[in-house]
Amino acid sequence: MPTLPREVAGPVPGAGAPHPPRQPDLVQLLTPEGRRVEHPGYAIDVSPDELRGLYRDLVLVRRWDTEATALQRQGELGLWASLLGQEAAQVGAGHALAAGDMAFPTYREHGVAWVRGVDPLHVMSLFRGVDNGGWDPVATGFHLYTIVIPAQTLHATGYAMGVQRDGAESAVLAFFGDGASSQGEVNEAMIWAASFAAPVVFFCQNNQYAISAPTERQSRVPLYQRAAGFGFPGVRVDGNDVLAVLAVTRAALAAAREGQGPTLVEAFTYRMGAHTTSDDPTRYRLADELEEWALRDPIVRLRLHLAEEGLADEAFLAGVDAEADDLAARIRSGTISMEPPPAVSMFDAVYAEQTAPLAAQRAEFEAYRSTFEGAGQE
Amino acid sequence: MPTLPREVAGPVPGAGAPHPPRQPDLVQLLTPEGRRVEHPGYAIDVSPDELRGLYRDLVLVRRWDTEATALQRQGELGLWASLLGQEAAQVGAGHALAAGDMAFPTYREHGVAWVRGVDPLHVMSLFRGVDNGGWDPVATGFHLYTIVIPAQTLHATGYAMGVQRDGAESAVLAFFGDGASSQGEVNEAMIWAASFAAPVVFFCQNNQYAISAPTERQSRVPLYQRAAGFGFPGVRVDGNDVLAVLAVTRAALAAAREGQGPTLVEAFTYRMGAHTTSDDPTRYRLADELEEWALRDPIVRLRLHLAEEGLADEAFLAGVDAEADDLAARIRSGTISMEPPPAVSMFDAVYAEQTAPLAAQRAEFEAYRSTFEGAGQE
Amino acid sequence: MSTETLTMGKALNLGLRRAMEDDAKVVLMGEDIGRLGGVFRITDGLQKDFGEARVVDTPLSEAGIIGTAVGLAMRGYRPVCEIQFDGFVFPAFNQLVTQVAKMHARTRGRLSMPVVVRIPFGGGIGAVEHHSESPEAYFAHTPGLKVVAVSNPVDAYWGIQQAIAAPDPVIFLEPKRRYWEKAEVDLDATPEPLFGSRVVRRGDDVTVLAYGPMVKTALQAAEAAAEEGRSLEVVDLRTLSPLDLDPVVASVRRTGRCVVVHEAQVTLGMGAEIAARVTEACFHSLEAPVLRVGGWDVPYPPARMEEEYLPDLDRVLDAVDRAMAF
Amino acid sequence: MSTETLTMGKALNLGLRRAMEDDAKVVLMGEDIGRLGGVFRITDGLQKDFGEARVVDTPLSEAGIIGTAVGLAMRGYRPVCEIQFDGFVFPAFNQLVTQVAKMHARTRGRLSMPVVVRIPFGGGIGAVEHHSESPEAYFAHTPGLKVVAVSNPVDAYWGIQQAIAAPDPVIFLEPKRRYWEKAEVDLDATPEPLFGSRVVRRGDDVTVLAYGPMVKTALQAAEAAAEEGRSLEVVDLRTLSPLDLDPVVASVRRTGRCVVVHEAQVTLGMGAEIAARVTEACFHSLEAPVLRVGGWDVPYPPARMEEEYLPDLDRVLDAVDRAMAF
Ligand SMILES: Cc1ncc(C[n+]2csc(CCOP(=O)(O)OP(=O)(O)O)c2C)c(N)n1
Ligand SMILES: Cc1ncc(C[n+]2csc(CCOP(=O)(O)OP(=O)(O)O)c2C)c(N)n1
Ligand SMILES: [Mg+2]
Ligand SMILES: [Mg+2]
Repeated sequence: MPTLPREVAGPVPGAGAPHPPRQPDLVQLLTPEGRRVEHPGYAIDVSPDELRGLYRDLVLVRRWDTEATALQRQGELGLWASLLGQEAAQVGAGHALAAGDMAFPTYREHGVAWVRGVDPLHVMSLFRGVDNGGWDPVATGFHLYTIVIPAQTLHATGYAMGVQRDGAESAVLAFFGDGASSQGEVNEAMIWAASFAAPVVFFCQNNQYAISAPTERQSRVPLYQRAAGFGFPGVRVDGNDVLAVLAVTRAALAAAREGQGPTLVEAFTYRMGAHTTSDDPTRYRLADELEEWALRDPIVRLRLHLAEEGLADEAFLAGVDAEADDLAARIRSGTISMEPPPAVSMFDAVYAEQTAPLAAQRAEFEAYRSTFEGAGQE
Repeated sequence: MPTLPREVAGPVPGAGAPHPPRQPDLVQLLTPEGRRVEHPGYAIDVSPDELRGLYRDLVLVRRWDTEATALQRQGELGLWASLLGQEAAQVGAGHALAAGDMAFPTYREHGVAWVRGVDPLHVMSLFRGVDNGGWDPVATGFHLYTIVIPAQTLHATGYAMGVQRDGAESAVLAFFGDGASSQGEVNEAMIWAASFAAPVVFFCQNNQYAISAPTERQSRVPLYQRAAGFGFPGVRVDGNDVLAVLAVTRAALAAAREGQGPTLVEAFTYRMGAHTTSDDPTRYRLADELEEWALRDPIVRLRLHLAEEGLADEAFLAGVDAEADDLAARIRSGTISMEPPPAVSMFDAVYAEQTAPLAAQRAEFEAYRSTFEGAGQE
Repeated sequence: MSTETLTMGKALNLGLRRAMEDDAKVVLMGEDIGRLGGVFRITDGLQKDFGEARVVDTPLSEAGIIGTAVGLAMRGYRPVCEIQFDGFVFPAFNQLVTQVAKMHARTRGRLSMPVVVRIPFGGGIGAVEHHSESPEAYFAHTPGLKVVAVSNPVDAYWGIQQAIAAPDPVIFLEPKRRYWEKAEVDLDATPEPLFGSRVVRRGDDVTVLAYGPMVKTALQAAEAAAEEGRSLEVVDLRTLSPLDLDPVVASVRRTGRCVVVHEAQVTLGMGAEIAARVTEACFHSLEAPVLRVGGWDVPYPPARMEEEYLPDLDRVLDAVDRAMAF
Repeated sequence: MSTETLTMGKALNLGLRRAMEDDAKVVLMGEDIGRLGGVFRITDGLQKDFGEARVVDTPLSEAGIIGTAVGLAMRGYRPVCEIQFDGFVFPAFNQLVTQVAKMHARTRGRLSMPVVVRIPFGGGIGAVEHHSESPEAYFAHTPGLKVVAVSNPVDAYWGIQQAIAAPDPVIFLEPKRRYWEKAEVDLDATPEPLFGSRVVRRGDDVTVLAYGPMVKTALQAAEAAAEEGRSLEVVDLRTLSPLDLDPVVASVRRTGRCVVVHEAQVTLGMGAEIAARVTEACFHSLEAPVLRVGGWDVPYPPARMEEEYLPDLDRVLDAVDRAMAF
């Protein structure tokens, strides 16, 4: 593959700006300028194909996200929780998972969903208000989104206890946010995981905010340090560095599979967009901060790296962009035409074994509905 | 005061046994043999009177405890939660409190109640099933016992936030057990206290068991280390050493009053009795352990120290014992004669402002009861 | 007389402001209520004016909000807690049911718990899961709590002040889909008592009971029924615990028919209790059983199905027809 | 036929044992259930025989017990959780109401939640605060949960096995004060279906409904009433969600009178729902409103007052008298 001239990577906003201060406890393998650096604890060997694959995923999920935000503005979605800025944390974590592993997302892990092979339309359906997520959690190894913060972390721990009982060589990845760290349940999840040495990795995307609350409201010390208090390792990784996230998460999952118990991974990142489309972040944060973080963009840094190493030519980059446009178009048309199931279906999956009173209520509902159908035909 | 011959302290079970291994991270000021040792972080200067006062409290609360257990066996109490073995942790913590401070106990802090000036009969009434604790939480600076584990730790944190708003120079002491450490709420309490630098000290009596569950089920690392994960100091103190507990808790409360935020004090101790009178510990623990801990008895060690230092003569010790017998007699007679309030009172304190439906139900109750009174007179 | 046209959201905001001015011990607590002003902006501007000590942006933990409120109340404060959405009150359920509700009784009156828990409740706004729940019956089944559900800006403005001034814990339910509805509010009027129901439309044929978001629906149904010559009396219950059924009983004794409407699932919803009590009190006057119109006994469905779940004008009229035909 | 005389506690123990033998995926979880055998010894000996992986002594955390049970169920296990006492279920309420109850619906049937939550419930044992609660209505108001309350060793033995085998989450309420009561249990019989009510005594004058601990009380009342020439029909509801009211309706259509008895606070207790439904179904047969005998609407009182709080034979008879006199 020919070495590419630097310009191909496109104009990089703020590429010449000073390097954001390195935090001593932050694992980084790719600097914001796209330079590969080594970390004593986390080696990683990625092939050019893999690197390009990661880049493709980052671009595609961002494109999906942009399209979803647009669709929400146009009234086609009720809400959208943007992953903007967190693509590397999610794509990196997603790629760390093995086939038999199970992931428990919050409501923002579209990037992980993508890597797990979930059809984006099955995520869109949730935000359109058609269902609560259309994918199969078992088939995809990716649980439905959980909106009650952070109930899924206990599910993940229990699932991991099941994996232990099965003697399976799998691990579980539990996602949560910096805000979620204050809830009792996630602390209980960590306590249980430590107590039973359950093969679960806690993956905290510290995007600096819980809606309007900065992370300091939740913790005065870096969140990864929480783990030590529960007796297991915690590590802070640059969440905008897809390689570092992949390496750190992979290592943690491997340790879990080997019976070493849980790890807490804090992916230090930033929510570049609003909390959701309902939110107005100008009320609580300054533009400076946003600009500073824009310099650490996860996609730019990988593109720079690919360019530097001569691993991606213009055709490749254009191809990815075209693919992204196709994806966006598919998402758009698929979303717009999406209709909810018949209303009567709400009675059908409440129980695995239907009850007599609910069956009666269902019949009542149908009878009632039918009076309108008659009226409509008049 | 004359120096006493060693024998006065009475036969000490296992006084000649090897010193239990010192834990490097355990703050101790008085060895199990009653020898005063120094600790770089915690100096303490106690007058002979204070020392004798502490001894008296230890003996009296143990005597109360013994009497209560006997009363339960005789059917006069529904239940008793014994503090046997934990006297020093409780008396030490109680003495660390200043007048304006507030304490939030669990259900086993009879020793703290005693030091706070709560009438033992007001504790007995709870275990007799006459009320839920008869003392005034505000007047005593000692909240009622909380049975739902560990709800009171959040109350303590909120109370401390109130102290902060008042600009008062007070602090709050929140008790909980090793088992309680696994509940979400106590972790939330620590997170809140850290976030607001609230003047609250978390006092965990690690008595090695939560009913039958050993502490290792809750945590694989010493509990005091939990605090570091939340960003504040934790310290493990010998819970059978009343001086060390006093010194450590006093220092933590002082720091809280000075605006330095919370501290976690882990009082490392042992529950010498059953969990409660309903429990049968022979099902889950070995006699060896009990014997080992008997060598670290909190009363014996202070008595040895007093003897060694010539601070207590036979008259004093006999006086304390006599006082203990009087206390026990008072508790016994007071308990046995304790009757519940009239049943209709259950309708009266549900609300500060009575509601019409409940007033009507109260009337219904009285009318219904009166039909029996008539019947009784026939 | 100073009268303003206010949305319910603004009425609540003003009511909170006035309560904070009246009593320096009033402290607001909740997620995002300070700088952001709350996700519904109910607390907009209050942190700016009263400071961070009185309008507290809390950590993300509902048990923490309610549990620390207990301690603040013990210290003499009057905490007003916001739960961001109805579906997120359950992490705090333990504190509410075992602590807040029982504190006055267990201390035999020595401590009181003037804690208000504001909860935007109910559906109809096209939200995602857990944002449209109606948890009132859980609270009304719990002795020691009082439960209020306002339906209009006037009650919102006064009710929140009264709830804060009340010495007992009040679960204060705000019908989120009515936040933007307007009414004239006389800011100097003498308010009606908090814990009472009120006949909001006179009628003779059927008594229709509602509260919170469904009051408007019931009134619309009454309007529609009137066009067909049927006269509905509508009662806004306003308070769910204690239930003030005297006006209801008087009404049903006259109409002989009663329909209760709420969004919550019908089984063991408020309608169950009301039916049981009204039937006992009006047994010989009833021409038909008390009929209930509520959410179906299923988890709240996805947004695009919620219209089929929520009681609406037609379902109320259908129940009225059934009551008349019984 | 192998018949044994068993206490309810032992019947539950044997039922659990049999369920564990039948299905290797059954895992018991709870505080102190292993080495100690549970505070009521219901799981006595099971850890010894099935090992620590199948009888799990958990950390002290109810949310953890239920939350991890969800994950275990997703992985194909059938967790049977013990909540040590009724009053300690509330820390797990969020997991139960927002997760366990909704999982099947929210995944449109892709996941099922065969989770059993055993709760010793109710009063009458002279316990301290929070050890005598009757939280069934909270659960019965929650779509997606099933709620069972057994009253005798036979139902306990079979019921626990049926609940474990059921594909839906079951809150399994065990009347703790009846743990020591004995009955003959035929270990090879064909059990009655789990989710059904049953007439346990025939009568003509008043239909008395009860479940769990109150079935015995209702039967005693029927016995006493018979001596005075009054004939009570007693129905053991057995299942509270779904409610099986067909036998009740048939009975009430015949007797014209109905009394519901439970320990839980009367307001919004099961009696409310039953009264509403029975009234609707039997409107023209009722000679008196459905009357409710329940706990008073106060926090469960201290042990030495509980007799005055709990429904007893006299209060049941009093309600029967009132129903007859209406
Ligand atoms: C139990 C609960 N309380 C409140 C909310 C409302 N809420 C939704 S997202 C959010 C902030 C979450 O912050 P964080 O955990 O940092 O995740 P992020 O949104 O930043 O990804 C809040 C308060 C909720 N979903 N669940
Ligand atoms: C929420 C809750 N769950 C369960 C219980 C039952 N229970 C009472 S004491 C206890 C063990 C407590 O252990 P620990 O916290 O170590 O305190 P200790 O009894 O040893 O003093 C348990 C499980 C309870 N009281 N509250
Ligand atoms: Mg965040
Ligand atoms: Mg303990």
